[in-house]
Amino acid sequence: MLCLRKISKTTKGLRVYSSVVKQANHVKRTNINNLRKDVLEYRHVYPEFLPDPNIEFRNTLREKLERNDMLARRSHINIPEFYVGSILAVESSDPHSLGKMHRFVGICIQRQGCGLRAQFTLRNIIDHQGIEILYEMYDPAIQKVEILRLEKRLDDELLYLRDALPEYCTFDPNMEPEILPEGSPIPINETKVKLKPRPWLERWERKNLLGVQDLELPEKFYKKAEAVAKPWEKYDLMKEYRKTIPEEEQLEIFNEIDSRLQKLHVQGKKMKKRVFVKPTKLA
Amino acid sequence: MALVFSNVFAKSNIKAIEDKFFKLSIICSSNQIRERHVLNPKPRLRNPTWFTKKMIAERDEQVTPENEKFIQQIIQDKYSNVSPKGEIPGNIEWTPELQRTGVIAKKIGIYPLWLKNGKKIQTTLLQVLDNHVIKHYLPEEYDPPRKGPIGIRNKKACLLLGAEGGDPSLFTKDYCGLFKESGVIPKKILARFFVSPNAALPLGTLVSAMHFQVGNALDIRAKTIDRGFQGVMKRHGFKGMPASHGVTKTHRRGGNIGGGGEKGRVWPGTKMPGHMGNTWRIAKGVKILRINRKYNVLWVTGQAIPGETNSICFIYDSKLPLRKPEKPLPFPTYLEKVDDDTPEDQYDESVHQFGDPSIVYAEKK
Amino acid sequence: MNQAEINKLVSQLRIRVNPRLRKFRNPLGPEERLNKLRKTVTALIKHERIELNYPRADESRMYAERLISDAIRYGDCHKSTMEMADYWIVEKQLIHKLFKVLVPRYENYTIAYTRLLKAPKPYPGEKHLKAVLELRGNPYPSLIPDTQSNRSLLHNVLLDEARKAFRAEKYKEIAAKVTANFKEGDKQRTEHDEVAEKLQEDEDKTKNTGIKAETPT
Amino acid sequence: MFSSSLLIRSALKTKTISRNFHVSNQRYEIQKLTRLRVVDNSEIGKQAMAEGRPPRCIHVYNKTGVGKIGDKVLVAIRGEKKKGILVGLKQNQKTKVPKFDSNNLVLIDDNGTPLGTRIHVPIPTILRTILKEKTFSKGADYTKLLGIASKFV
Repeated sequence: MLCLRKISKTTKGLRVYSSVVKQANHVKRTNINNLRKDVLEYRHVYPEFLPDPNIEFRNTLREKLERNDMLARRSHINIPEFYVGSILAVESSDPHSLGKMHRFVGICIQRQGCGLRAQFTLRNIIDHQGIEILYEMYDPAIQKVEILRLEKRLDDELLYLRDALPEYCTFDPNMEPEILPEGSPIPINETKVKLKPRPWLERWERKNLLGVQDLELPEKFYKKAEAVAKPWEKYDLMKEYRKTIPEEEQLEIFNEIDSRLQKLHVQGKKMKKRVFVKPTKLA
Repeated sequence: MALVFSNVFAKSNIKAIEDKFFKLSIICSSNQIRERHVLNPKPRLRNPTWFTKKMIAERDEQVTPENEKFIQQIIQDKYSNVSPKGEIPGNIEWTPELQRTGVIAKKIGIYPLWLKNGKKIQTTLLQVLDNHVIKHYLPEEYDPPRKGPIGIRNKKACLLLGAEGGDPSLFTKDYCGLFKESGVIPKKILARFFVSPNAALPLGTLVSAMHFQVGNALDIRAKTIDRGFQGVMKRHGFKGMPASHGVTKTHRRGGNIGGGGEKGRVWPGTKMPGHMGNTWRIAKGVKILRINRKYNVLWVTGQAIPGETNSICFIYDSKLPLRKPEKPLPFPTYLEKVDDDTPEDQYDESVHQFGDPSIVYAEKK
Repeated sequence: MNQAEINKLVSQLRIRVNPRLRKFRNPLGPEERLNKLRKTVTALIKHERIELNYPRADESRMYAERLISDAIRYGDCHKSTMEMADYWIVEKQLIHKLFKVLVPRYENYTIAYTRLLKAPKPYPGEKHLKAVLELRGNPYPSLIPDTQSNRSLLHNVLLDEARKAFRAEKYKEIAAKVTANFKEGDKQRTEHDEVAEKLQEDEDKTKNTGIKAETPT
Repeated sequence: MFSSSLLIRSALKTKTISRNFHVSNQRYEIQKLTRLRVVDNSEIGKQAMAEGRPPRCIHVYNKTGVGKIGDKVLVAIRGEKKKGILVGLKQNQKTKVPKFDSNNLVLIDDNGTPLGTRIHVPIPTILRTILKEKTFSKGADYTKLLGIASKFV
């Protein structure tokens, strides 16, 4: 009898509890939805925190340790938000140069790799000579990554700049940083690049490039490109799935590092020097 | 013989003759040995004593969810507190002749570390699993399944270690019986390690990543990635044949495999297509660069540790003569209680820690 | 190590995804692989339960799951999802079924939307492994034996009794502890509550440990 | 300098019109018969580039036969044999080492003295270390090349 009474009490308690939880859940859910959107935006800013989607290489503990190491490195260097198409200045210590310091300014034409292997390539033309340097994001020899112009381009990779006219990737090494007003969206640079006449490094007519002017090729090139295209691949749902990290996992990853990232963001803002954009001439 | 025949003819009974001949034939055959005689017969292979059937075939009894939960609770109650059965001798000094136990680990991935001189090196992460001592064989007790032609002189003791606790209701009764003595939860992986007699550990002892020290060398034994049946180009790195210039149907083939005449046969050991991988290999003398105490992870040099990610490997102290440790090792294993003040990570001197400021090169004068 | 693609968000599938996709035999080129799977996915949405060869069933199951999860996530106003549905569903009237019937049905599911069962093979007969692929919540009678009646099986009866005895022992232990700590008399009500709470905690613990045992630490 | 490069370009243009195909394509890997680009202001180099007949590598002085940054090569230029040092490659390089859009060469004589007086493109800083090391092991002094460089990158 006594036992029964106990059980009935517990169930009553449970019922009361569940109704409270339901209400709380409802309020929470709307908040969570907003939070979720913010957290998921991290994937554009910090894409290297997402692991390699290949199932055969994945291990949760390794990924966690790797993320911890990345954050530890970020506590000493402010790696700002940047995209392919942004103009960066990278300062790194160099045992070969006289001042032991090396600075390179250029446009980011490619970002590859994830985790501690994340890399980016900068390209510039100095003295009519095209130069590219590959940097590792978490290399401890890098002293400073400065963002000179924050913008996106129409394509995910700008490798075609290698075959473009030199004026499209010539940047002044002493360029002053342009600061965007707080909270403004990242501008998209919609310039269409003009390529040099063939021969090229790659067959650009087959790559569906958006940021390129008319290639001015004979008709047979386009016909061939159409013949070798694989239009069905975009419908392969599983191929797409195996190249991405699902939303649930992304949320888990970014929720884990959210507070630390925000702390670093605040810290980075303090470290940043205040540089003003020169006012443009009005008349 | 003549006497026998004369006797037979004297009786002159056909049936009797037949009988006699039959007997004769038996006598003759018993003298002649027609079996193939082997001088040194191959030793019969026996499985080690712990090699019993592991998993039950299929659990088809339909247990209700409540009862399932109850069974899990019982398991939890039974195996939650395991303590070593016996005292660990803590006063033995380590000498290079002594052999400590190895551990079971899992290869969890590869990522780069940077040295203090700015050089990048690839490291493999090995997670030391929950290694418990399951059984201990004395030197005279352990009976190896394969015996060489000469007996082993300095016999060593043997420890059976288990890792990765599993659900006991999925293992067979025989298999669970192996763990009765030590009292630990039945483990999915078992491995035996030879140790010096005084390096033996009491049953139920936990061996952690702190068993090893930063800067020392290890030997890692594991099964290589199984690549299946492969051609000669992938398996042995042959060059193949040209893609054009009149070559037909032999672009990836090995070509000639030998001459004719006296040696007109395929010589043993000729490199040919076949199964590649899934063999035991040892990566010798890899150095420990970093140890994480909290997650029991070792960072070792190199990316060529055999096996794929999430596969099991066995770690031993290196036997390479030039890479023997200089400082004394924790013997028989790391015994001190780990307090929270000590840092989570231990780094080798040459490694740049991610929490340190950026590298700056000093100017030469 | 390659960077994950970030342009499109996808929901996690609740089924096991094979490390490699099956190639199948495609004499008409790589496009044929998808054409084959399209037919199966359409048939699955149309009939809700189909019997076919195991490899094809396993492969098309993943595609069907992806299609439904995208439809739930983005709805019928999303252009690329609609294009996807248009491609994968060969019989176009079934697109309405996907968005109007299946999406409401599966919106609050926390498990997979499909079920794959290995079908028995007649002997002598075809040697290929056969499978039954079905959408969950279909109107047909269930293929899986009813597990509700297993309560009266002998081992369950015995386990039930053992559980009761075990619980009773625990109650006693907890009660003894509580009575040692608190005075008897007017605090009896609080005592009951605490016992109840502790029991609740106990159950929660067992749940947690159950989950822990599955996931590798 | 700008005008000179313009001159070169115009000269190249006239050539390309007359012959619209490559005798040998520019290779990423520097081996025998690879076309190189002379980047110093030596007379022979300037003439060869202006003619539109850039020098060809006919030997690489190392054990692999593939030229890496800072390696000495023998080139055939305007019917003569000259030695040179590779000061910039088109090949993919290690991190923090620049990769150039052309395979650049600076002509030297047997003692390591450059034939020109100025290099008109940037030069990777890693050459400082590489050339210093080579100077010690071989007899010639290659570090003179660093003195005529206009810019390091």
